[in-house]
Amino acid sequence: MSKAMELSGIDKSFNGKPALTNANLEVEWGEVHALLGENGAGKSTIMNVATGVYASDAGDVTLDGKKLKVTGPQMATELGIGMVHQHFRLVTRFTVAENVLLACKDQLGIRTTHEAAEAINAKAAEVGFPVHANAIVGDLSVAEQQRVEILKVLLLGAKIIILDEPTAVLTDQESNTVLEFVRKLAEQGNAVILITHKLREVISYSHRVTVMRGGETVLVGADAENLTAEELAAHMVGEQIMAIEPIDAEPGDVRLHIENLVVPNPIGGVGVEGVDINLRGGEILGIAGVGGNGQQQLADCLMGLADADTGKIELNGDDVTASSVRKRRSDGLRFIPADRSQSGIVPDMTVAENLAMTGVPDGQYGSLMSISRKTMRADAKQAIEDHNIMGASPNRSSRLLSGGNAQKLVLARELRDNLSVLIAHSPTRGLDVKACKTVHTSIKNAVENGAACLLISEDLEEVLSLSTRVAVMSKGIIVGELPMQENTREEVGKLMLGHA
Amino acid sequence: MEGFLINWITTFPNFAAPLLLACMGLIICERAGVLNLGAEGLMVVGAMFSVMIIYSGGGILLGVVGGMFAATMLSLVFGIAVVVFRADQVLSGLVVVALGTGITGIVGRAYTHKPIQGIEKFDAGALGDIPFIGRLVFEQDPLVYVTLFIVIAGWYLLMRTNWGLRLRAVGEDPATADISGVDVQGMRLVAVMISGALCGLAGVYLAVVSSQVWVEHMVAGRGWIAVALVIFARWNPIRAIFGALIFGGAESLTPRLLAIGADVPVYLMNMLPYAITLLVLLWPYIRGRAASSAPSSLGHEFLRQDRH
Amino acid sequence: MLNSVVLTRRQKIPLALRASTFVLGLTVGFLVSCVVLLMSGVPLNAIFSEFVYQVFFTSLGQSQTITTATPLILVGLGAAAAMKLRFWNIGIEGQLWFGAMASTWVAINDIGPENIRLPLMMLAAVLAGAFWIAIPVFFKLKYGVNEIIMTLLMTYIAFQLVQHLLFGAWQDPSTSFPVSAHFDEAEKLARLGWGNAYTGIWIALAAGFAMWFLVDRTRFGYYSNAVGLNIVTARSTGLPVTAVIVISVLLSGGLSGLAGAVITSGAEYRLTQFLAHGFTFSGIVIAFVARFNPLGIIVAGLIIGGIYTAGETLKVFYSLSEAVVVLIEGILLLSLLISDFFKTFEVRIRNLKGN
Amino acid sequence: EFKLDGEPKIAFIFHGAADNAGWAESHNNARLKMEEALDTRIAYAENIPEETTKVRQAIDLFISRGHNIIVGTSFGYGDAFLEAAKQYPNVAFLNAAGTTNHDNLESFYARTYEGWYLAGMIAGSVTETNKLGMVAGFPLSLVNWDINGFTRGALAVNPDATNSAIFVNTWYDPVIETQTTEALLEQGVDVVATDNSTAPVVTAERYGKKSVGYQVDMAPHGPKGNLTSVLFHWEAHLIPTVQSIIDGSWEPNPYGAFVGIKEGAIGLADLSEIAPADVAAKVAVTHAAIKAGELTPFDGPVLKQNGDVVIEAGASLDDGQLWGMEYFVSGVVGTMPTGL
Ligand SMILES: Nc1ncnc2c1ncn2[C@@H]1O[C@H](COP(=O)(O)OP(=O)(O)OP(=O)(O)O)[C@@H](O)[C@H]1O
Ligand SMILES: Nc1ncnc2c1ncn2[C@@H]1O[C@H](COP(=O)(O)OP(=O)(O)OP(=O)(O)O)[C@@H](O)[C@H]1O
Ligand SMILES: [Mg+2]
Ligand SMILES: [Mg+2]
Repeated sequence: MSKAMELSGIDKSFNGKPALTNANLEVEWGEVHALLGENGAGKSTIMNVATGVYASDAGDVTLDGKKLKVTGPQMATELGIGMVHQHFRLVTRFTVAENVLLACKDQLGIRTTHEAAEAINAKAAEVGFPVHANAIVGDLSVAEQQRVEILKVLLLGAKIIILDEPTAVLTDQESNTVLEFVRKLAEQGNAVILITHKLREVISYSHRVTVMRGGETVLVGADAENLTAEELAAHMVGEQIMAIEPIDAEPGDVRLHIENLVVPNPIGGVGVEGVDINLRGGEILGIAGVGGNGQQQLADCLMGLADADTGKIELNGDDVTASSVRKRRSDGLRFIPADRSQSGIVPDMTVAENLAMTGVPDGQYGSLMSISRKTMRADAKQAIEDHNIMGASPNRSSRLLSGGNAQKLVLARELRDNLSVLIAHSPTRGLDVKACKTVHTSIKNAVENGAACLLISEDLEEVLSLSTRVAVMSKGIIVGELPMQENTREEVGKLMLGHA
Repeated sequence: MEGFLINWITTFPNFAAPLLLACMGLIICERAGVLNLGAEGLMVVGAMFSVMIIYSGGGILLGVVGGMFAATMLSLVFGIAVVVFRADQVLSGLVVVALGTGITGIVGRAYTHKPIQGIEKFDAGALGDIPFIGRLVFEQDPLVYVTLFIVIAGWYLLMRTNWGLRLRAVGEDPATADISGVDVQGMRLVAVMISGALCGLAGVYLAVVSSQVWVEHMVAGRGWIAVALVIFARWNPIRAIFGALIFGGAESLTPRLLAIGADVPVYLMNMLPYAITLLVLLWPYIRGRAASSAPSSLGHEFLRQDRH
Repeated sequence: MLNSVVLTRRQKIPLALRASTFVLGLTVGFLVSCVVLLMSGVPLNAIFSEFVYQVFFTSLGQSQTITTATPLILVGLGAAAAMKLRFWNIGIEGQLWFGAMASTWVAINDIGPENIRLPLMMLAAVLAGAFWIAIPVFFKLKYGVNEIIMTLLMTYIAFQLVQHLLFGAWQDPSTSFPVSAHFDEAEKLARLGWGNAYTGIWIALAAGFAMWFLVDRTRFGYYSNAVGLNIVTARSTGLPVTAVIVISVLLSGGLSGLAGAVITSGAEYRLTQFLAHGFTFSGIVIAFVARFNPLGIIVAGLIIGGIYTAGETLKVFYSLSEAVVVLIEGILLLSLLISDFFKTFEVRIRNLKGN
Repeated sequence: EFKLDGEPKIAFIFHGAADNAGWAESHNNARLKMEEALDTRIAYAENIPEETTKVRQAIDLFISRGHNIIVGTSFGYGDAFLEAAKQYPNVAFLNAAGTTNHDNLESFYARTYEGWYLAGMIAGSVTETNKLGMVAGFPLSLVNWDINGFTRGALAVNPDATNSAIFVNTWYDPVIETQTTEALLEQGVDVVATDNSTAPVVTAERYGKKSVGYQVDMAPHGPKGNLTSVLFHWEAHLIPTVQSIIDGSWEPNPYGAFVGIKEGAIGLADLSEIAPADVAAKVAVTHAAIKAGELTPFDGPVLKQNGDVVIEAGASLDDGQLWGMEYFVSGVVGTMPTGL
């Protein structure tokens, strides 16, 4: 086997913060090469360098023995490198055929949507993926969209095929189909790079593995056969993860009661289609499920950011279905949003101002015609200490915080005072292991002190390790609810599979 | 009454053409994701420079082309500001209006009120005598037919060709277009320049066809109406034709009503074009269709390294 | 070519960089403006003697600058109040017209006792300006209607409404010209006894300081900061987002309306046909130059007022076109917008050749 | 008793551009003639809008550089001129179309309707459809009397003539003016008069129709169809007035100066060849009669559009009635906008 692609000594930093340091990778023709690593390890970044999306600061790219500068995605395509991005690169308002036509430019003799449709159908038949060429991409399911992406890459004649977390949003069954197909591609002589952080996939589907941690490649091109899951995990994480102790609290009285809740999705697609939930103090109800199945609408509606069509929300026995965010918050409802820089903090305000956001309306920082920045700063100082928010000082812009520390800031603000119910939506998305641990511990402590928590997460691992009960959400409804037991993992898997 | 109606309807295209031209340019620009509020400034420049050239003896054709060229150059300034330097698109659009007004005010001083040889309506002879539609269809000035051609060709280009597909992709999802090998910034610059040329032509129309003279302030808000028409048309050139005709009809109504001696409150009538545009503009919003048909990345700058 | 330029968004923008790009933007803007002036036939020494000396260093020039700046500061504050919340008020002239109409209505109908007539006129103007922007803000919040177009079209409607009144109900009975009747003495803002400068400047300064207090020292200011910078977070933390937007935007209309009353009662002493002309763009330029800082707006208003005065001087003595002032404003704004690029991005040229 | 301070130094302030083929140009022509007659350079400022702040600035700037005879050209300057006149008692102020007067401020205007009456006689004689049309700016008395004068001139020679008057409500928009002219032509109008810009003359020419210009000789804009233009000769008023200011004999009229054919301030441009010789002769006779004070265009009976009598036979409208002319006389087609 000969080398298809070699990346050596790649450095890349964003805004002064290194995302890749001296990263190396080599892939051979005919292999499935797994690229493994925690969130934020730099997997996507190194591949984006290889495909010319990002310009590297240092390092070389060698293709088939030739040193090259890949200056842009188009050049990568011409060189036979194709990538299925973690976040699909499809114009959702276009049809499948239009998307393929767009990607093909005038190559391959595809000049009209009609020709594109024919090419898609031919290719689809060849690889055994059914795809509707004339469907609008936005109307397709995630799995279907991914098939379109893969077909696109194949149609473009890619020989080096990069798949960035292709299975993250798929059910196990769908994942298996894709992974089988990936193997087939390698057997045909292509080089396939499979990015994932699922150990199972690495062990059963890939030939060699490269592991990344904190922007470095800590294990390069090791034989997959000789590695155990434990070894891989150790490389990935670098230190032993201490499993979270189970919650030690007796369920108290009902804090959150949701009845037949229906919330529309304003941009079309799945909303909440009728959900009933009963949540007690001292409980964490984990809502597992593939993203885009109404979780966002559920969280928004609970917080009062989206209106319900029908249904009822009771908070500590009071009907708050029509209440404002402010009212709900003063009744003890708190929120960790999924996208912290979008909806958790105001990046251009200072740390102190961000920490004060929920307190100001209550008059904690002065009357209507005044604002006491001094009190704000003093409180912030305390919060920074209490929650160990690194790199923060009261007057510093919150934009300068790293993801994990920004999340600690959100926690510091939300967990304060009379917390009764916490809605935590993907609270550890994009955080490293240590930060995850901190966040999980904070949530756990709050619950042990009597709060109730609704944990909405796509990360099954997180749901399973933290929750006292697990529900699975699919197509806008709760398809099943389970207590935490030995076999919960399999049961949840089945539920997700049956309905996704 | 019948004569009045026919006379009135016959003038619709004449009022609609400049709006339609500008609107078409703006649709192409916005479909590529760039919000161009500079139409008013681009139109003034087109109008003034065409008159300058024709008055100086350059001939009509050169005047038309020169007016379009001058507006294109101004739009290039806008394009460089928003595409290369990522300047705020709203403010940059207002700058274009200021630059256009300023430049034409200074350069155009020497050409104010100087009559020029303009473009006349066709005399279709017998065809023009066909009842009702004769004059409306056959006796317009050549630029009206050119406008119609441009709009239909523009629609075809935008909706039916690969170039149009790429341009729309740039406006919908620039990151995806980029990955697909479309030169996002280049495409946006081209779109901005097309809008410059067409808005310029709209100004040329006002100067060379409608009034055959250059006077400061003669565009009189028509550029802004074109901006509003884009929303009414929901970024679709064919719908823009209807929007422009509605507005053209409203604008040409007042002088005609007065000409037959009708007793109408003039200043309230003068409000009509703007009020109608406003109502017509509210419609797609109230029906909830405006937001869903706007190009998804309209007004957003694109930088490859940003996370999208 | 463009492929070799790599842009990175700066995470941290040091104060020095912020300041230097701003100064650079202003300097380049002024230099280009000088070139424009030279090209339109103003001799170099006149640019200095008329532009700088005459305007800022003679008593006549200073008083003229202050007179011109009075309404400009108010519209600058008005523009900033809305723009800060990402609400594009391109209809400042329309609201100014409404303020002018309301103050005129109070004056010519002698509403209220004379000793509070002026405050009543100002109040009416603020309310009227706020009313005229309340319509677009309602449609924006309820249906998402584009406020840029709506405020702009409403300016044309306001203008026609003024003409309708001036040629009808409000026409000065003593002449048949389209102006309202003269205001009474109690309805005029007093002169300062320095050129034509009038007490309107105190109103403008007071508005500036009040606004500074509001955004810097009160809870409302804190809210409006948060809402302007990140509306989603503001909403999810329970801040009164809609109220903040509505109040700020109404304030924007109210200040623009107040500018209208200041002009009618301090400069024109009646409603005249074209008094609102050009204020929208000037207001936006001033707000942007001052980066929405109310105290900065006072300074920027004086600078733009100075440019207007200089433009007038050059117009009188060098036959320069009126358009030159608009052009200079445009050049300044463009130059500042482009200089922001160097503040926001780090520019690197990538070597494409060397391997 | 007005006394000029120091050497006379004159400045004009124009509302529009000095060469705008209209109002400002008519004053600029007078300025040039004055320069010749008085053998001095006369400064001017153009495009000063009708905003008190701006007008005051221009006045103050001129005075700060030693100018002491200031000539304004707009109704809208009136307030600023009055204010300045009070502030600078030793500066002489003159203002065209103004309505304010003071010890050292005299507004002046011309009896334009006299010229329009003559023009109406020509138009009324040559029309084949008996339909005249007029494009005007705003419904002001000094515009209305142009329309009414033109109509009465036409009726004097052609009792079947009508005049369709349209206000475009702008002094600027040639697009609207062109459209309006076209609308008039569609109604069968074959002589279009402009009280505004050149656009109606140009448009009439394009359609092979006849036209009457205003303010400056618009014949170049309608070489074939332009009959004549009503012209201002402001120098006829300004030169003697400024002379008297310099002499120290100036006594400004507290009601302003109102000059016409008699003073030579209003006239017609050379008639085009298409105006028949007999009509030219008739016009010359009427011109002489007006000059001699034997005839005014508004000698009674003057009827409003609806037939109401404004003044009985045997009397004529006085200046106060002229300045309050907010109606159309019979023969005008169109409605006086009420603004309501
Ligand atoms: N465009 C960007 N701007 C700024 N920082 C970035 C950008 N892209 C990546 N980073 C940073 O680079 C680091 C590596 O990110 P990368 O996306 O490569 O991680 P990953 O390994 O793909 O993680 P995940 O499993 O979450 O996809 C992170 O710290 C991230 O915040
Ligand atoms: N999309 C982005 N654009 C610009 N800067 C970003 C972006 N994402 C992250 N950053 C910046 O990159 C730096 C690293 O962020 P990142 O989220 O990767 O931190 P991290 O390594 O995950 O830290 P932590 O361990 O605290 O989670 C921070 O300064 C952050 O503000
Ligand atoms: Mg990734
Ligand atoms: Mg009064």
